[in-house]
Amino acid sequence: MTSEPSSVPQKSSLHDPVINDFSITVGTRNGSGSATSNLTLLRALFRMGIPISGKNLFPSNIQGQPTWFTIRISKDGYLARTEKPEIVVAMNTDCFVQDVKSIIPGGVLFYDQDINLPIDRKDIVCYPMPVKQLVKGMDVPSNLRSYAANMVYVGVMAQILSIDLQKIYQAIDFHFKGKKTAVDLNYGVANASAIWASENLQKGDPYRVEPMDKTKDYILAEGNTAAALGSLYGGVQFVSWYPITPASTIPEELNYYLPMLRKDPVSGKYTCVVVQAEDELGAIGMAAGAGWAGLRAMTSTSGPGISLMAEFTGLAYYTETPIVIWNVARVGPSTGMPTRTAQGDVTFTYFLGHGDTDAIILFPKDPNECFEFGWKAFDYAERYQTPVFVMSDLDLGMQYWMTEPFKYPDTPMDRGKILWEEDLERLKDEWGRYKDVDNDGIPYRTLPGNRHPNAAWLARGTGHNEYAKYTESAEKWEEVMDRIKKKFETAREQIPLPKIDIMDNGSPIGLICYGTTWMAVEETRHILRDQHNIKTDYLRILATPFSKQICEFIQQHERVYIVELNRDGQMRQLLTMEYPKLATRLASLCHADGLSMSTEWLLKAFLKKEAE
Amino acid sequence: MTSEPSSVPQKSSLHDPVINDFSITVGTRNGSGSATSNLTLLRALFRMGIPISGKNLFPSNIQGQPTWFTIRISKDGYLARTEKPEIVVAMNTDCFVQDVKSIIPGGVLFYDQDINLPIDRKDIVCYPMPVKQLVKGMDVPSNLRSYAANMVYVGVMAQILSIDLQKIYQAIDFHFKGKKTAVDLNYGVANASAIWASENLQKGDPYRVEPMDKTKDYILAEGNTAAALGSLYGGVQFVSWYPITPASTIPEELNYYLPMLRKDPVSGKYTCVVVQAEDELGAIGMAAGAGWAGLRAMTSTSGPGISLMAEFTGLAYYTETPIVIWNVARVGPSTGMPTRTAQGDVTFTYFLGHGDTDAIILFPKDPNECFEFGWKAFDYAERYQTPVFVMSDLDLGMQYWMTEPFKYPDTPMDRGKILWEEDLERLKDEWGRYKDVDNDGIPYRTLPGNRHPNAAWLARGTGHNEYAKYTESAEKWEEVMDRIKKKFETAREQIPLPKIDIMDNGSPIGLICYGTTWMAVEETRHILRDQHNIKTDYLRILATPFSKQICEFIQQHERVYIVELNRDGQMRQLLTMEYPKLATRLASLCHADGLSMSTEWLLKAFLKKEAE
Amino acid sequence: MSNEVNQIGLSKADYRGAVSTLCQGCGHNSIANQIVSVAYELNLHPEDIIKFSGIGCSSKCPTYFLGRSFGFNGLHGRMPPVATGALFGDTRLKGLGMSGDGDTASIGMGHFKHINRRNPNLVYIVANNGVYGLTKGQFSATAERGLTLKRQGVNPYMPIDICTEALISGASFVARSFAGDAKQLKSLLKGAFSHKGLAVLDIISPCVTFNNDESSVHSYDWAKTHQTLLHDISYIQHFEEIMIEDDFLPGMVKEVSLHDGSVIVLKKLERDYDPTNLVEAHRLMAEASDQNFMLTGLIYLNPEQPTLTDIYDMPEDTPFNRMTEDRLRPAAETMDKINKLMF
Amino acid sequence: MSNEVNQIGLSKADYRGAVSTLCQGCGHNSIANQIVSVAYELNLHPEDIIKFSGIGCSSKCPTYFLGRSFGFNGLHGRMPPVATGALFGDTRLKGLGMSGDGDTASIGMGHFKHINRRNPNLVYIVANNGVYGLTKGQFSATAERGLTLKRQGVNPYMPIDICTEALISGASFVARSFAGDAKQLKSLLKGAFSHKGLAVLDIISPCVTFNNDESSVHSYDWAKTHQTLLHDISYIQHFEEIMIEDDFLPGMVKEVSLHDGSVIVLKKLERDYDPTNLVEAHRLMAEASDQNFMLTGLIYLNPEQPTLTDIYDMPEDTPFNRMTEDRLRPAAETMDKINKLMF
Ligand SMILES: Cc1ncc(C[n+]2csc(CCOP(=O)(O)OP(=O)(O)O)c2C)c(N)n1
Ligand SMILES: Cc1ncc(C[n+]2csc(CCOP(=O)(O)OP(=O)(O)O)c2C)c(N)n1
Ligand code: SF4
Ligand code: SF4
Ligand SMILES: [Mg+2]
Ligand SMILES: [Mg+2]
Repeated sequence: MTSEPSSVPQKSSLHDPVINDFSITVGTRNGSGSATSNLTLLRALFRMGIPISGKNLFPSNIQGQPTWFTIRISKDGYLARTEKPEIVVAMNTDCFVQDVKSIIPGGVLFYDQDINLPIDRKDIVCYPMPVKQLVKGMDVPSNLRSYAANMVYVGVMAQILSIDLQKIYQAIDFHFKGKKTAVDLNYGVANASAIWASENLQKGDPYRVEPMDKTKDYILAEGNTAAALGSLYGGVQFVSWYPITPASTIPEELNYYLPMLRKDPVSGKYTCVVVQAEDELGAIGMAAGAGWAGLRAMTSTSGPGISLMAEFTGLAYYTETPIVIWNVARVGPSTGMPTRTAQGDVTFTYFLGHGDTDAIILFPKDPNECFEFGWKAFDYAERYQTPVFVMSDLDLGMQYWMTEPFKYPDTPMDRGKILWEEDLERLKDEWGRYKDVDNDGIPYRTLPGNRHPNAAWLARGTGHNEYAKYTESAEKWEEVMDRIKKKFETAREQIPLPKIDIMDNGSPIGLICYGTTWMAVEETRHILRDQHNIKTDYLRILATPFSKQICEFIQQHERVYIVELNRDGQMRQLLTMEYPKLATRLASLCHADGLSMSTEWLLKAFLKKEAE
Repeated sequence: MTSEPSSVPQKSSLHDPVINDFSITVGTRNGSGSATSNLTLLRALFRMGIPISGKNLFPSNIQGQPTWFTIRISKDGYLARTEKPEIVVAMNTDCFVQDVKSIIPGGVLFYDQDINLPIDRKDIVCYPMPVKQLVKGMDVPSNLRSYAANMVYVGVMAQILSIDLQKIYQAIDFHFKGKKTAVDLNYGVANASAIWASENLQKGDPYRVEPMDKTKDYILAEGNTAAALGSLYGGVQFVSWYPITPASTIPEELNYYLPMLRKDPVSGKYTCVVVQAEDELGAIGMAAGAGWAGLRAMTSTSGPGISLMAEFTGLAYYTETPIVIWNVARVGPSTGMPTRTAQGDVTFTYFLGHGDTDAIILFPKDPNECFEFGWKAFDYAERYQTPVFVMSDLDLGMQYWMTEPFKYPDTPMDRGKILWEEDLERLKDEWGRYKDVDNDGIPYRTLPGNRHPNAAWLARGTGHNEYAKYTESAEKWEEVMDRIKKKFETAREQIPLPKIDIMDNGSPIGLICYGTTWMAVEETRHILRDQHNIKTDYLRILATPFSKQICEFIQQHERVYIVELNRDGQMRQLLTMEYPKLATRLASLCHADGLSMSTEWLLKAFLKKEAE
Repeated sequence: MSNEVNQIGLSKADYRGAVSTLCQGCGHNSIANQIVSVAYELNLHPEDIIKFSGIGCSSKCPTYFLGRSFGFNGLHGRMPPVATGALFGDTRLKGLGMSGDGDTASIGMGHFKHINRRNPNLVYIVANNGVYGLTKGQFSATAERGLTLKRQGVNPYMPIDICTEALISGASFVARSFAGDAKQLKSLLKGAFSHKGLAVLDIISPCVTFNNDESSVHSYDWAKTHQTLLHDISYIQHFEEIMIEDDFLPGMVKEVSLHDGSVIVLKKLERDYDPTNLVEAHRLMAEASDQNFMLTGLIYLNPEQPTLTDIYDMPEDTPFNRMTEDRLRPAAETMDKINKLMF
Repeated sequence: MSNEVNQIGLSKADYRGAVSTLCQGCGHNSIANQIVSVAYELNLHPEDIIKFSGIGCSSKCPTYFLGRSFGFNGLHGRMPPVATGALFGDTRLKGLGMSGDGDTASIGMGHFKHINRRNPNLVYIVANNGVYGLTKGQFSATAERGLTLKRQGVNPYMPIDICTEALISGASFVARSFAGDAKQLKSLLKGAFSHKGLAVLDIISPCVTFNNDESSVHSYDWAKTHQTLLHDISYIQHFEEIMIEDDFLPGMVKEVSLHDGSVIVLKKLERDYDPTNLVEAHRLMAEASDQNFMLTGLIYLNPEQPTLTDIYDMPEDTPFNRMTEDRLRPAAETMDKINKLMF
């Protein structure tokens, strides 16, 4: 193929310009270093003040397999996944054909011209890029060539889509923390490529970007980083974990920020311990031990690990031991698709552990909430003396999100009901580990190291009375179990309440979602109003047990659709159980194929259900 | 205390005789050998043709702790637990006081007169027994004295309640498999005690038994024995297990009957392998391997083991591997009360494993059904290529039940869709492991050892297509998961259907139960009709996924009560999820305190709910 | 009960727990009693000990000793991780773990191996009876090959040796004793309590109820026919507990007469045996495993090995679980800086 | 591809699997290739082999070899139980298990220890790279103490030695090799395939992507400074795979030159070393663990040890999974007798 300015098909040239409202998919190989270039593009656009989202679709292996990075540019701030890209950058021979096919009619193709494959589309604009040549021209060290090659498309696109090269420089400079050689090398390639493009390519497509001011109140962050930081600000003292995609980066980021944030002013030592366990049973076991001993303890995992943590969750529930458990969900059942996203563990987590149980589960919607729930989860775990699950997912945990800046905790730590020596002295012999003195179901606990002669007690997963003594008494068993249930009634309205948005003066239709599907939901609602003039109200669930506000919202609507990323409509199942009287109003808009929810899918599914 | 004939309080002597309708509780220590005596009583009464049930309330330790054995004698054949005994046999000083307190007014106390504690009740009839003397008199070998002592109360009660000594002899003879010395020694003590009683005690109470002919069509068996036998008749080939109360006796009984039932006619070797694994993960892992390799494989456990089997259950679900898993439930959460009974693992098992799943669960009501489901479970597991759970509980598994004789399987083994060399030859290259050729969601499988070049495939818990090849394709993932769901739709009406009993010409009230609560339900229904003239209809669930007959039953009734032994009404939760349109009709009659459900409790609970 | 007190003014009663519900004559009871005596004699503050256990008859023991110490009776096989996490709560405290052979060598094997590598400050007792007591007598992984138990048949597998496992996993204190040998058990317990780090103590603790089969190394007949071998064995008659007199000294091979006149033979490590020599310990264990005999005594000791809390270099001025918000929550000023780092 | 065939008329292609998706230069790829060659050279019928694996880069390998063999790629750490159960399906078949150091020595430790005791007919390969490859480079339990990895910090724990673990758990075949040593690996693989029972093969298989830190025993610098010790080490340059010429013989200490002129030292067991001597094997391993070096070669072999299927004495006339109802379901007559036994 030649590097001639590409021929421009009629119809697309007739297009009005499309500004700040399209998406770009870059197809490369994992391990080839393209992550840097993609992130550079994302950051440059972000710095230009344009709302963006970036989603990396990567395989479950380490190197050499097809990987796609999709950047959505949306002047209106819609960040949901779009199904077909306007612009494709094809750097990987292996998926060149399918990449070319994926472009919308009138779309654009940037491609490495050394890929010697026919392009059988007349309805798109093609820009070949002489990648090798350009890199050679820059005499880059041989071992870095393939890496630097990715900067070529950054530069070429900058030129064709009018991305500010200054911002690209800033992005690269930030990425390499100012390391001059690296910055110069990468920016050099980008810049040279931009120049080459300006001299050799003729703009033939309608897409471009323009600066805006819509990102200045935001940051770019991954959910797992936010979770780690939130935990550190929450005063986490003990983290035990076992590696698993997509959860590993929570403890890894935690390790990274530890020196910065948790060096003890008094001793100069760290005030948080991070232990890599032998497996997930060990991980949650250590966290349970630490939580019982009075430390703010957490573990993080994904589906397979949650399965392995079932027995310990039951122990913690019944011994009333605080633990924070992050579940960064991937696609199950079983090993499933480790590098794809889903909300498939909701019912399983809700019922986790044999016997009757209850669960406090938090559902963050973005990195900002990951940070917030990151610290709040410890307050809840210690206040209610029970495991608290935070349900993130791969899309939230491992993708870069435009999100509000993290907000410093606005309430002091709530360590819950803990008695030390002087408290016991005051109480005389009143205290019993499992007594419900405040009639809120929450008992008082003492911690190892408490030297008062009445302080000691033996925690056990076997039947016990209000003094933690072993018993097989039928009455005691039921008494304790009912009292434990009361704790969760207490919690209902004290944990994050649902967020509700009523459109204009209300609608008979309600949409309920949780976690990351809000992106598709919010965009769909506006399309429904603007293009179908269907009004919808909207509630986002932030936690179980459910607040009565959720019940009221359902009561106020004839039809309520629960939007989720799983096959069986798991949250709908829980709402049905919780509100039998309202059950007939509930319907599912759900599916799970490993991808985050797209507005296209949701809109179609909604209209179909409404038609029924 | 003296061995004088006891004084007989007025009012009780005025009683009309109470025949074949009362219950006896024997209070002893575990490990003292009383089990033999209690079983002797139970069997003797059974041989007299009188309907009985026997429930052993034992502690979670091995020796020396209070144990109670309650025999209910019911001419009408009601076998549910009764809350207060008419007759108590007090052999254990430690719980003498509470045992005496537990007797109903006008009731009877037999006690070891060496227990030197006051009896502060004037409203019962007391029979002291000179246990030591009587045993001494028989010059029993010293090391067997405490053991033989238990036969004293057998003999004394036989005399006072007119239990046939012949039948007692038969029971002892059966118990010791005719070993003369043992039989003579034990019967000797019983007989001498009876003679002593006839000479020294004067009947002062209204209770006695009379022969009937109501047991000739029944046997006496424990559910775990029945499960083991059912599995052996089901052709089980591989059993892997890890010890846990109350499930251990399934594999242990299986080992016991193996030589009798599964010596291969051809090779003279056993056709079933029983492996004690290192833990429950290993146990189900081995079963999964064996089931995948084409063996009829099972494992058995209780709550804690089910928690540990979550991950493998998900693997088996998604790789479509047949396994039979017996859950002999005990009280959870956590270690809970290992020697108490409950139905607390229903929702957990239904949702077992992360990600979207489905579960075939069978609920046997008595040993006869344990046997039936014991063999049928393998047909279902292999037909639907999925894990099949059989939910028993401690009450069913470890207590002696009067139950119908085991019925030899009336259908040939269903090995499901398996292809061997010749089949593949016929199919040419048509075959794909996960293809839905029959449109029932059930694919065809090949087994290791199949030598056809097309036969081999690699089972994986990761995303795969219809040819079992690895894929991360969104479409393929959804396609496979939807097809799997179809299998369970197919299963709905092919697995055991609910049992329904409509009273007279129907009632607006329905009662739903499953497993062992039927005893209390059936008795309650008759009391309701006879004493409160409330008619009720009745449905017993035998399996999930639910048959449409369950839906119809609910539709036909205004109010439907689900009776179960757990705190949260777990089956009600599942029914609510399944039938949102009918949700408002459903209400729970449930609780869990470790004891099997009593008619007294159920009746009270029902009337209370009805009053609301 | 005598009203004697030790140097910190506590009487034995202050170290006791609830009344045992184990079988009479169970080896575990003597272990529990020895723990009480040792804690009393070492003048330990009960508040300075945290008890841990899994599930099993052996794991029930923490209820029967040190009633004034905190404790966590957790899950079957999972004592090590719970102890590992809990001991960070207040690093001044000493852990005392009580497990069984099923708990440690079967379901808990993985955790057991890995806690040896981590070396937390824990006395790890395995009350080793070769069976699953609480579930009524199935084989455990330490049951000798060929043992026959009712309803279980014959055990076809080689036993796992707890001490060898600990040794090759890098344990810093490895010892074996016998529940009936009060003197040795006491001294080893004292050593274990004084050791900084993980002290693995494999205590042969016969189950009088389920492991009394003739073919068992715990049985009389077996002893008789194998006297030439230097096995650490005992014959337990139901409800009889063996105690060995105090004149049984290191290096000795002693015939112990039981009530019924039966005899067992015990061997103790020589007094001049150097437990700090790792290669020698390895060699001894290899020889033992080859010649299929068991040694009692302190097999290996490395007082220098850094403990888990050394490795993590914790603040020491305040117990970790008493540390307050001012030291656990980063200052408000940092928030802005962090947000900037996000781009 | 050549169209040569072996004695049973199969070409190499018949032994290959799907194209590898592992990193270029990953040691696991050479193991996969050696398995193909060995199966071809031994004239094995692919139908006579069942593949097993857990989860990890190493555990992905069964997809890349023996495409005509059945296989089960199960759960992380759970390969042993799945293989144990599956091999009863047709006892004529040979198991070939592929696991990783994380899969076997961390989460799978308990199962690994216990499968050694059971001795099923399985070749158990541990592709040992000291890291968790598939989850991007965390420490595994075989990582050497002091190793530093990006984002992981320094590893404070002693490594687990797969061969020692297998040896003391009663494995009947224990060997170690190095992915780059084609000749030795091949011969040990052949030995393992021919062994009746469990053959544990610990293969050092460097992760070129995550375990290439200077401080690693897999690194050049480390080798240079420790040449005096007899370590089995190699330095892997990204995307370069090392192969060692065939003149590297038992007993030899060989310097292997890598493309960049760096040097590594390997030691093989003497040719006269007697692998059937258990005590000697124990001693050697003890010595090695003490002096902290690794040996390659066949460390222990006991051809006599009964396999799991020997122990269970299975019918042999028909594969168990082809046995039909007439042999699996008791006769109808028995029903009555059984009911009578119930009373
Ligand atoms: C997950 C789980 N599996 C099984 C059990 C049942 N169980 C209770 S104790 C025990 C074995 C105890 O044996 P060991 O540790 O040797 O203690 P011992 O009773 O012999 O002292 C088992 C298997 C359980 N409680 N939890
Ligand atoms: C239960 C469970 N926990 C964690 C994981 C995540 N995981 C996948 S591979 C792996 C480690 C693999 O390491 P190793 O066995 O050494 O194989 P390698 O990739 O190094 O070859 C882990 C922890 C998982 N799949 N399942
Ligand atoms: S069963 Fe055995 S181990 Fe358990 S208490 Fe009794 S003697 Fe001890
Ligand atoms: S990451 Fe390491 S182990 Fe995994 S394939 Fe790459 S080189 Fe091999
Ligand atoms: Mg034991
Ligand atoms: Mg590895």
